[in-house]
Amino acid sequence: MLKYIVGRVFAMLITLFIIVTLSFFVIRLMPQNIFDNPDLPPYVVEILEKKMHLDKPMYVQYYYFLRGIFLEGDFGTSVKIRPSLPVFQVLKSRLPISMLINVLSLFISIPIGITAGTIAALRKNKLPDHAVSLLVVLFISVPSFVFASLMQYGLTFLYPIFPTLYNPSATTLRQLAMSITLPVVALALNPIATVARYLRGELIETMSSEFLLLARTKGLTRAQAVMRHAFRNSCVPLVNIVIPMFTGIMGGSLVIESIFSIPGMGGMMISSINAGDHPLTIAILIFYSIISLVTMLIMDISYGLLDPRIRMGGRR
Amino acid sequence: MPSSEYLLEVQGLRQYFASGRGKNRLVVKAVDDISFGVKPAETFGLVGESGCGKTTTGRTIIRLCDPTAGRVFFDGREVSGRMTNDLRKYLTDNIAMIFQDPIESLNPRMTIEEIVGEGLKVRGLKDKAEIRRRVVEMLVKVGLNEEHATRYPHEFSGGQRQRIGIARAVIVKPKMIIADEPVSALDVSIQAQVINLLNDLKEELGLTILFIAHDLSVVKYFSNRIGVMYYGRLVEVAKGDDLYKNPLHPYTRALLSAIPQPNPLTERTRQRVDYVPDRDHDYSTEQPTMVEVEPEHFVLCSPSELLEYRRRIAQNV
Amino acid sequence: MFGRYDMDEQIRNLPDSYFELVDQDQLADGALPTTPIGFFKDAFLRFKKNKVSMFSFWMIVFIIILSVIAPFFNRYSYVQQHTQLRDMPPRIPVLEKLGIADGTRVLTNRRKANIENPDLFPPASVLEVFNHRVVNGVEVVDAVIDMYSYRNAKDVYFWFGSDYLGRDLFTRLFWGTRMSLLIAFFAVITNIIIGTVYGAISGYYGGTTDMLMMRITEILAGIPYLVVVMLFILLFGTGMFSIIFALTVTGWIGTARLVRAQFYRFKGREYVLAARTLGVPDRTLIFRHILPNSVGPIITRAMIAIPGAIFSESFLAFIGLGLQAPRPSIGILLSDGQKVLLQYPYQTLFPAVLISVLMISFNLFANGLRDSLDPTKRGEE
Amino acid sequence: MQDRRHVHETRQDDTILRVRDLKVSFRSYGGLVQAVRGISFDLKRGETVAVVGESGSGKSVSIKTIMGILPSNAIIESGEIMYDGKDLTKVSEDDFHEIRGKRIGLIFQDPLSALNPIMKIGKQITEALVLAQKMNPKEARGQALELMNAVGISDAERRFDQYPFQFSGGMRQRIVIAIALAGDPEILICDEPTTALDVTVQARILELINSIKKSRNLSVIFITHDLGVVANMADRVNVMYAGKIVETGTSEEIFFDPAHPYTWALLSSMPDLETKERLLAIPGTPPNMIFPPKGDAFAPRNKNALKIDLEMEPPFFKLSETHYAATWLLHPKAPKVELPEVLKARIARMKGGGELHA
Repeated sequence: MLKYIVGRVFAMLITLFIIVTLSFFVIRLMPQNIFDNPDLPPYVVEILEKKMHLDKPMYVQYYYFLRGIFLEGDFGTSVKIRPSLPVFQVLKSRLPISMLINVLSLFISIPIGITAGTIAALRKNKLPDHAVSLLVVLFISVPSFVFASLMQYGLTFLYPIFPTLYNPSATTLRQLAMSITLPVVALALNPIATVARYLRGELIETMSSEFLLLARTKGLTRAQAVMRHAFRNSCVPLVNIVIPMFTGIMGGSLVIESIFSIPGMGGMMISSINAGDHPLTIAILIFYSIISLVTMLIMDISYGLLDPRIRMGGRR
Repeated sequence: MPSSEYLLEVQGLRQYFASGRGKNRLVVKAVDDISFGVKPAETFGLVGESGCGKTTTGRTIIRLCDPTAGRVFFDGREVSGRMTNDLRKYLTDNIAMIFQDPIESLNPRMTIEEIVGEGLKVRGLKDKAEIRRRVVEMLVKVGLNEEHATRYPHEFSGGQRQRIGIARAVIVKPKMIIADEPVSALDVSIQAQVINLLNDLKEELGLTILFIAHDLSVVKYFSNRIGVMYYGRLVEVAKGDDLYKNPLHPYTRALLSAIPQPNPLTERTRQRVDYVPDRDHDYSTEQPTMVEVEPEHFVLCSPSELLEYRRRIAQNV
Repeated sequence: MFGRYDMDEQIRNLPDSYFELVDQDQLADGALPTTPIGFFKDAFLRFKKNKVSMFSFWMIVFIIILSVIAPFFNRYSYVQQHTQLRDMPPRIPVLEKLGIADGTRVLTNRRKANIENPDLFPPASVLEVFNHRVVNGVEVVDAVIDMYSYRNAKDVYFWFGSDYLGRDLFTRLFWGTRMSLLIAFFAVITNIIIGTVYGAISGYYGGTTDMLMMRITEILAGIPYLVVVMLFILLFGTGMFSIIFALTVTGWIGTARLVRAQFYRFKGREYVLAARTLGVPDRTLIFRHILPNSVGPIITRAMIAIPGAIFSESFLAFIGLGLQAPRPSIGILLSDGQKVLLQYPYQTLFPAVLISVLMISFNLFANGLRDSLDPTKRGEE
Repeated sequence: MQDRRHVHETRQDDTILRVRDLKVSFRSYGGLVQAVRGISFDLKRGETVAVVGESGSGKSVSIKTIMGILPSNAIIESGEIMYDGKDLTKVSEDDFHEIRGKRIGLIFQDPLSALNPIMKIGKQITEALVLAQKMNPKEARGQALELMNAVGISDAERRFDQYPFQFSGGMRQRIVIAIALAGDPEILICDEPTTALDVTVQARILELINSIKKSRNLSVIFITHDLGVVANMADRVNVMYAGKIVETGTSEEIFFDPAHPYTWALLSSMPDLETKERLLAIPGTPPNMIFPPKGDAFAPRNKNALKIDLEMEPPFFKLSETHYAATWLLHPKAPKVELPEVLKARIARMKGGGELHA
C-alpha cells in the first residue's frame, strides 16, 4: 500500500512539474511584454526586469521560476489586477469562498446522486427509474450556466426568493446560505446526474452478479443483500468519477461565480485573463492544477483503501 | 538435431512471461524446457490442468508468441528462429489451428464465407467464384450446407461454429493441425459430433494433429501418443495405452485416479491419489531429466526414481 | 407421480401405424430459420425502433439544417448593426397577432407624464397603461409599449429580438449555432482520429511501446483539462482553429484509452489469433478484424463528445476566451445575454433553449446509438 | 413392465422435497422461452439426486425456482414445490429468506464470481449467522472457523481475514461450501459445483461434498452434465432434455439399463478411458425453447424416432418401482430397438467392473 501511495505521489509531482514548465513557457511566449505600459519610465522597467531576472537567459529565468514556486512558494507578482501584490496574497483572499461553494456542491451532490441512482436501480424500468433517467438526461445535457441564468431570472427576479447576486457583506449564516444557494445548486445538478447515472448502471450490473445470488441464498433478505453486497461494491468505482466531477465543478465555478458576482477565484481568473495579467492567470492555473492533482491523489488512495485487491498489491 | 522420424519436433522449449519491473518483476514459467516430437499422420495429445502451459505450447509452436528459448522444427526446418516473411508463410502454409471457444473464435462481423475463405484469400486466391466453390465444398465436408455460407456466426449453435472453425483450418490444406481444446466448451451431445468429424478428416486428409485438452478420456480416445504436462513441464510421454496401464509419474497417477468414470460400480470404490510434489519427489541431490523408461515411454525422473519405475514396469508386464 | 399420461386405455390402444420407425438416417443440419443480417444493418434496425433516439436524431438534423439555411431567412447579416434599434424585443409576423412575440415590452415605474408625452412615446406605441400609483409625490405607472412603433420601425421584424448593438439575434443565433457545431465537429473528429491512431498503435503492439505511450497519456491526463485549454488559448489566441485545437489537446486521451482497451481486448480474441495463424497480415487484422468490432464504442464516444465540445466552446466564450467579436457562437450569445438577463431575458432565452435542446438531443441520440451498437444485444427486437 | 402406477401418498414421510409438474418460462425479446416444461421429482432424506442434462435443458432453472432466486423476467406457470408443508412457489420474497440458507443451501458453479471480491471471507461466512440468526459475532466466528476446518481450509484463523482473490479455485469452492453449510441446512443443492475446476481439484471437492453429506445427513440435489460425476455422487438420477425429465431411475438403472434414446446417446457420445470404437454422435442441436417441437422433443435428433414421436408427447413408462422413462419405444406396440452396439459393449465392460486401479 505504501508503495502504491509513493508511486502516486511521484506521478503527481511529475505532472505538476510539467504544468509549471508549460506555464512558464506560455508566459514567456506571450506576444506582448508584461511591462508594456507606456507610463512606466524605462529605468523602472529595467529595475523591474532585473528584479524579476528578465535580463538573464531563458534557462536561468526558468531556474528562478522553479525555485520561486517549489522552494519559496512564490508564484510571482500580479502586474495589472493588483499591481505588485504577490499572487499568492491575491489568491489567499479569494480562495475560501470558491472552495466553500465547490466543496459544498460536491458534498451535496454525492448523497443525492447516490440516493437517486439507488432508487432508479431498485425500481428498474418502473416509474421512479424513468423519472430519474429523465432528470439525469436533463441535468447532464444542460450546461450549469444555463441553469444558473434560469434560476437567477426565475428565483431572484420573477419570484425574489434568493438575492440576485452574492452578498459580500453577509454577516449571518442565513444570509450567507441564501446568497450561495443558487450557485451551489447550479453547480451540483450535473454531478448529481453523473453520480445517479453511474451508480444506477453499476448497481444493476452488481445486482445480477453471482455473489449477490449467493448472498441471498445465505438467507439475507433482499434489502440486506443489496445494501451489504451490491451497494458497497458499486460505490467503490464511484471514486473514479468523483475526480473529473470535482474538476468539472471547479471549472463550472468560473462562470457561475461571474454570473452571481462572487468574489472568488473564478471571477479573479476571468478578469485577469481579460486584463492580460499573465503571471496572475498562470498562478491561478497552477493553483487549480495542484488542487485537482491533490483530489486525484486522495481519490486514488481511497480507491486503494476500498478495494483490497489493490491494497494488498494485487492488480486492479 | 532434427530427425526424420518426426514431422514436428520441439526441443527444450521455454516460454516465460514477465510482468512488472525491478523488485516487482514476476516471471511466470508457462512452459519450462519441454521436448517432444510428433510423427507424421499421428495424433499427439497434450494433457494437463488449467495453467499447466499446454495452450501456451501450442501457441508458441505456431508463433502466436515468440519462444523464450528452445527450438522447434517442422519437417526438418527450424520454425522458432527470427520471424521473416518467408518463415511466416512456411508456418501458416503448413500448420493450422483450431480454437477452444466456438463463440470467441469467429469474427462476428464477417460472414461464414468470408471467415472460411480468408485463408484462401491470404494465399493469393482472387477468383471469388472459386473461393465460393471451395468454401461450400468445405462446409459440406463438415456437415453444413451452401446456404450457411452467407450467414453470420451468431446464427449458429456451438457445435456448428466449432465445425466452421475446423473448416477454416482445414481449407488451406495444412500438413498439421493444432487443436486447442476443441471440444471442451461444447455440450456433451455435441462433443461427439466434433470428435468424429476430426477423426474423419484426419483419416481422409492424412493430417497430423497436436491435440490439446484437459480431459484425459477424450485425449486418450483421440491420440496415439500422449504428453502429460504439469506446471510448465512435460512429466510423462507415452502411447495412450501404456500411459493408462502403466502411469509412472506420480502426477499422471493422480490425474488418472481423479477422472470420474461414468460407472457407478467403480466410482463408489474409487481411490483417489494425491500428488504433492514435495512429498513425492526428493530432488535435493538429484535433478530430474526426461528418460525413456521403456520404448516410447518417457518420464521426467531422477536416477533413483528411474530404478523404481523400471522395477514397476517389470512387475506389471 | 410422473406422467400426466399413464398406461391407460387410450394409450394402450393407439393405432399400430403410429409405431413405425421414421426414416431419419440423414440427420443433417437444416437451413436456418432467420435471414442473414449484417451487424450494422441489425444495429440500424434496432436503432429505428428506439423512438426517443430517432426523435433526437431528427432534432439534430433539423437544427443542423436551420443553422445552414436560417441566416438566409431574413435580410440581416450577423454583423449588421442597427444603432437605433438596440435591445429590441422579439417580433414575429403572424405570432404577433396572438400576442406572442409582438415586439412589446413592459416598462415599469415610469412617470405618467413621460408616458403620456407624445414627443417621448408616440401614442400608437403605448398599448396599455396600468398600475397607477404615487411614489414620492410623482404619478408613476407601468406601461406596455410596442417597441417597434416606439422606435418608428413598424415594418421591421427582429424575430428573436436584437442585441445591444441592434444586431438581429435570429440570424446571430443560427450563425452561432453553425460556428458552435463546426467547432464541435472538427474538435471531435480530430480527437477521434488522433485518439484512434494512438490507441490502436498502443493497444495493438503492446509491450514497451504500449507502456511508454500509456505513461505519456497518464501524465497528460493528470493536467486538468481546463488548465490545458486555457494555456493553449492564451498562447495561440482565440481564433476558431485555436479553439478547435485547444479542445483537442487533451480531449483525445479518453478516445485513445478506449481504443487501446478495445484493441487490447480484441487482439487476444481467438478469431484474431485464428486469422494470425492463417497468415493474415497486420493491416488486415487491424482494419478487418479489430477495428470493425471496436467501431461501436468509438462512434458512441464521438457522439457523446460532441455535446461535450459544444459545452466547452460556450464555456470558453463565457469566460472571454471564445471567438472574437463580431463572430457569434452560442456561448458568446449566452454570455452577452447574461449581462442583461434581468432586463432582456429573451436574449438569454433563445440561445439557452437552443443549446439545451441540442445537448439533450445529442446525449439521447448517443444513448440510443450505444444500445443499438452493443453486440451483446444483437438480434433482440 | 408397463403397469399402471399410482402415487403412493403414504410413503412420503421420508420425502423431504416434492416437485410436481413445475413449469417455468422466461419472457425474452424473441418470445416466451419455455425453460422448464412440467417436471416432477422427489428428494428423499439423506439421498443424492442428480439432475443431468446439457445447457439449456432447464436443470439450473429448476433449482433456481426451488431457491426462489429466479430472475425477474421468469414466470412460474404452474406446479408446486412442497417443502415442510409449504409450497415454495407461493412463498413470498419476504418469507423466503427464512428458508434459503437455513433450510436449503446452494453451491454455485463458479466460485470466483460467487464470492464478493471486496469482503473478507470470514465475514462472508458469518454474515448470515449474525444477520439472519442473530448470533453474536464472536460465536459466529467460532462456528465459521469450525466450518472452515470442516471443509478443509487449513490455517483457518489466518485465512479468516483474507479476501477471495487470495485463494485458489478449489479453496474458493470450499469457502462457498462453508457458506452454504453455515446456516446448517438440511437440503444442499449443488449447481455444477466442479465444472470450473480441474479434475484433481474436482475429485477432492466431490469427496468433500460426499463426506459432508454423510456427516450431516444432508439431502443433496446435484446438477451436472458430467456422467462421471453422476456415477460418483448420485443415488438416483433424473435425465433432463429440453425442459423435461426424460428418464429417472437409480444410478445403476440409468447406467446399466438405460431406456431413453437420449440417455443412450449421452452414455455413448463421450469416450471413457477404454473407448476405442467410433462415438455415437447425436446429430443436430438442442431445440429452440421458444418453439419446442411437438411430440417428443428429442425425436428430430433420434435415429429411432417413431411416427407418434412427432405427434404426441410420450408418457412415462414404468420399468421398475424406481425406473421410468418417457419414450414411445417402451410401448408394447413399438418395434424392438436394440441398444447401440457401442453402448452394449460399454455396459458389458462396466458391469465387468473397472480393472482401473485395482
